[in-house]
Amino acid sequence: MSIQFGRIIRTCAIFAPLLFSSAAGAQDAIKIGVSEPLTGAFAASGNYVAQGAKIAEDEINAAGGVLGRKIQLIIEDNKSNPTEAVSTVEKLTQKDKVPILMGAWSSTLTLAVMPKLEEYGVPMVVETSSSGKITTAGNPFIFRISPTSEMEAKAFQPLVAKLGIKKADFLFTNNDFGIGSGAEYAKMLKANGVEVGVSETMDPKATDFSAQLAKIKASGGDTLIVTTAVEQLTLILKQAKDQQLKVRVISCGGSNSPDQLIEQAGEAANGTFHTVFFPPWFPEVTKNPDVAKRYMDEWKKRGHNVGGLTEGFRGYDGIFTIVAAIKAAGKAEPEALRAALWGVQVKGIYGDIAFIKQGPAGKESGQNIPSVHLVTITDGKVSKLGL
Amino acid sequence: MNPARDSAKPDALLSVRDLSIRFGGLTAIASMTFDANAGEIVSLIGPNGAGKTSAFNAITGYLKPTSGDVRFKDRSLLGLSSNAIAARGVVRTFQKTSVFGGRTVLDNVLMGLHLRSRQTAISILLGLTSVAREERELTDEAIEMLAFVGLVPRAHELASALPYGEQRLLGVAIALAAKPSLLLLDEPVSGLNPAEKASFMGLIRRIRARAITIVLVEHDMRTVMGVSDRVVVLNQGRIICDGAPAEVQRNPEVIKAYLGEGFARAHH
Amino acid sequence: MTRWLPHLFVLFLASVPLWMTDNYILHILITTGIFIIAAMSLNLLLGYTGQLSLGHVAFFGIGAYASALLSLGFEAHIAPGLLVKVLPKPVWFAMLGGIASAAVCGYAIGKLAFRVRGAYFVIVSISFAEVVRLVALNWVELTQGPMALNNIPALKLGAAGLELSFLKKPMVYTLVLAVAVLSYVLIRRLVQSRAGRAMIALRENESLATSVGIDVTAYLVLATVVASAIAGAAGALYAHYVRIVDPDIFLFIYTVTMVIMVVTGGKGTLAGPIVGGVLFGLLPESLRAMAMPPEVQWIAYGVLMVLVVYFLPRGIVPAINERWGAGEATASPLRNLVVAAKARS
Amino acid sequence: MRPGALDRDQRRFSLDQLLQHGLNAIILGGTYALLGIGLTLIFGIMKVVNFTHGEVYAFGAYVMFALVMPLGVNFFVALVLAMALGILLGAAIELLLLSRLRDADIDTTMLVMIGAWIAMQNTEQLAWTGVAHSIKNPFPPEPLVWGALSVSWNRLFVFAVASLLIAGTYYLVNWTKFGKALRATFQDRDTAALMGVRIDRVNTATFALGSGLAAAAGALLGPVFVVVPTMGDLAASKAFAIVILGGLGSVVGATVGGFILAFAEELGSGYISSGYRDAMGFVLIILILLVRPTGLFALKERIS
Repeated sequence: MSIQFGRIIRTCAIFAPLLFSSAAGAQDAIKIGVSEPLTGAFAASGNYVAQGAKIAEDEINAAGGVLGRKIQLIIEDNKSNPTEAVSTVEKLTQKDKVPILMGAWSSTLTLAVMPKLEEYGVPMVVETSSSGKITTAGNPFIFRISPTSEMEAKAFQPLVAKLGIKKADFLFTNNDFGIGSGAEYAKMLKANGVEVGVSETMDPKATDFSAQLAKIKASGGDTLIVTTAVEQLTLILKQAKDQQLKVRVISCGGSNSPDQLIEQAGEAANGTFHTVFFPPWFPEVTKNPDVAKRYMDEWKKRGHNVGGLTEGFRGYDGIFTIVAAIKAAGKAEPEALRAALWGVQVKGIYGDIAFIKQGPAGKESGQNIPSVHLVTITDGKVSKLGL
Repeated sequence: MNPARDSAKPDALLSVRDLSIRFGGLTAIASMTFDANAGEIVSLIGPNGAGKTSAFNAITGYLKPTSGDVRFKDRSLLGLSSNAIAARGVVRTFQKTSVFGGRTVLDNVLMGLHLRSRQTAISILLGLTSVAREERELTDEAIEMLAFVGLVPRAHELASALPYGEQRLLGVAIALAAKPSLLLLDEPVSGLNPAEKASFMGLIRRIRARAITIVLVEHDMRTVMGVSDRVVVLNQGRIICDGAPAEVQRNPEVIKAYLGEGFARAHH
Repeated sequence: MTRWLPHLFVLFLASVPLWMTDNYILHILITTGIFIIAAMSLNLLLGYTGQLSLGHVAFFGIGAYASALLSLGFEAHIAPGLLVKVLPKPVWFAMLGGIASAAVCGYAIGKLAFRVRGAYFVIVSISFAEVVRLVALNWVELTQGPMALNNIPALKLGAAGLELSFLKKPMVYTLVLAVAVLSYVLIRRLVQSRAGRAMIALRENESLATSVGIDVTAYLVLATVVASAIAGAAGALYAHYVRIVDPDIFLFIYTVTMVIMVVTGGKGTLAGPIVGGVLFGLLPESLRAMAMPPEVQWIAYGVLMVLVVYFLPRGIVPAINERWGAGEATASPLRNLVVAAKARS
Repeated sequence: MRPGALDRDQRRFSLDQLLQHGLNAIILGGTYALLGIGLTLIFGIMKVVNFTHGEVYAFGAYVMFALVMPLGVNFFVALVLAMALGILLGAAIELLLLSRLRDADIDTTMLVMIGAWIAMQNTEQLAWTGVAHSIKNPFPPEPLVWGALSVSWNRLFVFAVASLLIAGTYYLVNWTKFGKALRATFQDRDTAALMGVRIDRVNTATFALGSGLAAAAGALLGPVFVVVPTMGDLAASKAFAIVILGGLGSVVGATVGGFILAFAEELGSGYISSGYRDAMGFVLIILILLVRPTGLFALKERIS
C-alpha cells in the first residue's frame, strides 16, 4: 500500500504543470461571458442565440469596441442542463473572470445559475427565459430583456374572442418555461371564459408524443396551446397531423421559428399560430426597423439558417445591452455594470430596451417590456395577426 | 446385494437415501443409497457418466436432486445452500483444479478459513483490535495448514503459478481449512504422476487421522484400492456393489461393468 | 520512508487550501475529489467482488437528492392520499440521511439484482439507474423534475458564535479530503479482512468460494451496501457544494466516468481509483487548456478505455507494481505477519 | 343532451382512444423488435453485450440524413445504402475491436464496447453538431384514415419494412446454411468449431448482421422523428430492455419482447402517466427479474 502512494504523488507531479498552465487570454479585450445550450435538447435555439451574439460582437468591434477596447465573447456550452449551466458560470467567473454574463436560454438554466450570480456578485443579462420566478425571486443581479409568460399571455388576450376559442387543451414541457407559460395562459384563458381541458406535459428530450396527442384528441377542445422549443414543436405538428388531431395549434414562448417549422414540418405547419418577439417577415412593424434590418442582413450574409432569425436577435440585443452598460459604467467591473444596467436605453430588436424594477423591495431584478407579435402560417407563408 | 439399507444406521455420518437425479429425460442417478460412517474412507467408483460427480453436486447443494434424501449427522441437507452445507461440515473439492488463481497460496488458505473467522462487518469497519488479533491467529492456522500439505515454501507465490500437482494439494488445503468433518474429494489424483499419487495416498490417510471422514470419487484403481475402507460401485446411475475393496474386486457385475460382457464370461 | 509516504501525501493535500488562492483550481480539486470517493466505492464492487455494476451513479444521485431534499424540506404524495411533509433539516443531518438512503437502496438492489450474474446483472444495474433517473425526472412534486433542486444550503457545523460554514471553497475542499480519507480507511479495512477475502474469493472462483462456506450473496449485498453508502456520501457532498441537483446526475455517462477511473487506475487495488481519478479528474481541464472541444475529450476517453483494456488490462497501479517488483499481494501487511508467524513456530 | 347519449359518446371515444393506442403500439413494436433482434443475436452468438448498438442505430439515421437531405439521393435507395453501410460498420467494429478478444471474458469485451460507444457518439456530435436534423420523406402527408383511427404512411412503411427484415432474419437463421452455422455456434461454440464452423467468420457475420438491422431501424425511424447524436442512447436502452424481457440470445424472445415493450409504453403513457413512458421497459425488467430472472424465452444454460 505504502509504495503506491508514491505513485500517486508522482502522477500528481506530472499533471500539475498541465493544470496550472491555463492559457492567459488577450489582456486588452473586455470579456463577456455567455452561457448557452449549444448541445442537448435546446441546441438549435442556443446556437442561434450564440450566432446573434457573435454578430453583435463583430459589429461592435468593427466600430472600435467600447471604452477604446475590443470586446471578447467567451461562449460556454451549458448542454441544456442546469448543473452544467452552473459549472459554466463557475468557469466564466472564476477562471475567465468575466465581469458580466449573458444567458442561459431556458428558464430552468437561468434559475439554476442565479445563486452563483449572487455568490460571486456578477450581473447577468437574460435574453430568452420567460418564467416569472426569475425576476420575482429577489436576485438583484438579473436583468431580463425577454418578456415574461405573463406579459405574453396578456398580450395574447384580445385574440381569444377574435379566434373564437371555446375550449383549450395544453401540451408543454415539464420545465420552468413550459409550466410557467402553461399556468399563465390557463389563467388568462379562464379569465376570458374559455374552458381548459387536459394539460399534458412532456420531457424536454421526448420525441414521441402519440400518447399525449391521443389524450388531447379525446378531450375534444378546439385549440391546443403548446409551449416548447422548435425541435419538439416540429415533431408535435407532424404527429398531430398523423393522428388527425384537427384543432387550432397555438405555440407560445417565442422559440418556435416559424420558418424552420415550414421547412421541417411542411404541410403540418399550415393553420398554426405562433407568438414571436421579433417578426423577420415584416421587420417594419418593430420599433427599430433599421436595427432589425442591419441584424437580418448580416445574418443572411453569414449564411445562417433564416429559421433562426427569431431566436438569434436575442443574443444580438443582449450583447448590445451589455455594451451599453459598459459604456455607461466607464469600466468593466461587476458592481459598476450592475448599477449601470439600471440606466441603459438601447434601441434593440426587442424594442426600446430599458429596465423596470420587479421583485421584493431592496433586491429587485431588472425587467424589460418588449413587444409581442402573433403570426400564423398559411400555405407555407407567415402572415401577421393584429396584436 | 445388501437388502437391509432402508433406514440410516445410527453411526452413519452421511447417509444418502434413494437419491435420484434426472436432467430432462436423462437419468444421471437412479435411486442411489449408501452410507459413510464416521472415520471411514469410502470410494465411489464407476465408469464415466456413472453419476459420481452428480452425486457430489447433490450432496453439497450444487444440484437439486429429483427425489431422495441426503442426511448428515441425521439431519437432511436438502434445500440448504452450498455454503450452509459447508458450514455444517461437509466440504468438497472439484474435479478440475480449483484454486483462487489470482491470489497467493497463503491467501487461498486464508479464504478457506472463512468459517473459522468470527469477524463481523461492524467490527471490521470500526477497525477493532480483536480483528487484527484474529488475523494473526488465522495466518498461523493457514501456515499450519500449508505445512500439513507441504506447501509452506510456496506461501507467497500466486496460486496460478504453481505446478499442477501442487495446485491439487492447495485445493485440498483450502477444503481442509474449512474444518470439515466430511471431506468429498473429486478425482484428486487424476493427472498426477505415480510418485505424486503415492504421496497423495499418504495425505489421504493423514487426513483421516485428523478424524475426518472421506468420500472419494476416483478412477485410479490403485489409489482407490490402496486407501479405501469400503468401495461403492456405480454403473449407469445405479449402485451395483458396495463392500470392502477385495470383495468389490471379485464381484462379477463390477468386472462386467468395467471390462465388458465378454471379458466377464471369459474370466469365469 | 515509504511507510510515511501516505501520511505525508495526506498532509500535503491538507495544506493545499493554505497556499492555493485560485478558486477555480480548488473547484476542480473538489469535484475531482468527490468523483474519486465515488470511484473508490465502485471499486469495491467492480474490483473486489468482480461484479460489473454499471448503475453505480444511482447511489451517488440518491445520496445527493435525499440530502438535498432533507435540507430543503419537501411535501409530496408518497401514495394517493398520503401526503408526507418534511421540514428543512440541518445539513449535517440531511447528509447522514442521504448516506442512509443510498445504503438502504443498495441493500434492496443488492438483494434483487444478485439473483442474476454476468450480462443480466450488468443490464439490470444500468436499468436501475435509469429508473431512478426517470423517477427524478417525472416525480415533479418531490424532485422538481427537470427544473432541478436549486438553492441547496451549504453545510454549516457548530452553534451560533462558533460556526463553521462550508460555503467557501477551502472549507469544502477540506471536508471532501476528510471524507475521502475516511472512505479510503474504511475500504482498506474491509478488503483486508475476512469480508474482503470473501469478496475476492467470489471474484476468483464462485463455486470454490461457496464450497468453503462463504455466503456469496451476503457478501455481495454487504459490498453493495458499503459501496452505495460511500457513493451516497459523495453525492451528498456534491449536492451541498454545487448546490443544485437535476435528474441528469443519474446519466450513464457518469457511471462510465467512474468505471474508466477504476479500470485505468487498476481495479481491485486500493490506489487504483485514486490514480485513475486524479488522471481523469484533471485531464479534462488540461484538454480544455489546450482548447480542445469537449467532444474530442470524450473521444479521447473512449479510445483510451479501449487501449487500456488492450494494453494495460489490469490498470496502471498493478502495471507499475509489476515493473517495480512490488506486487500488492506481497506488499500487504500479511507478509509481515507471515514472517512473524514463521519466527514463532 | 340526454345523459345516456353522453355516456355512450364517452365510451366510444375511449374505445377509439384504446384502439389508437393499440395501433400505435403495433407500429412501434415492429421497430423495437428489429432493434432487439440485432442485439440478441450478437449476444447469443458472441456473448458480447453490444454497447455500440445504439450508435449504429444513430449512424443509420445520419447516413439517411446525409444522403437524402444535402445529397438528394432517392429515399428508398438511401435506405438500402444506410443498411449496407451499417453492415460494413458492424463488420469493421468486429474485426477491429472484438476479433482479438474472442476468448476474453464478458466484462472485458463490455468495457471495450463502452469505450467504442463513447468515441462513436462524440464523433457523431463533432461531425453533425448537437442540433437536431429532420429528414424529408416522400410519402403523402395526409394520414391513412380508417374510422377514428389514423396512421401516417411513413409509419406504415416503417412497420412493413421492419416486418420484412424480421421475417428475413428468421429465414436466415432457421433455413440457410449460414443459419445452421449460427445455431451450432450458439449451442456449443467449441463443438461447432470442431465440426468445421469458422467461428471467426460467424462472429463477423453476426455482428455485421446485427448492426445492419440496427442501422436499418435508425434509417427507418430517422425520418419519423429527428436525428440527434444522442438518439442512440434511448434506442440502446430500449433494446437492452427488450432483450432482457425476451431472454438474452432468443430471437423469438426479442420479437415478442419488442411488442410487449411497445404495448407497455403506449398504454402506460396513455393511461398512467406520459412522463413514465421510457421507464416502462425498466419496470418490466425488474418485474421479470422478480418472477423469472432469465427472461421470458430463456434458453436453458447448463451451469458447469
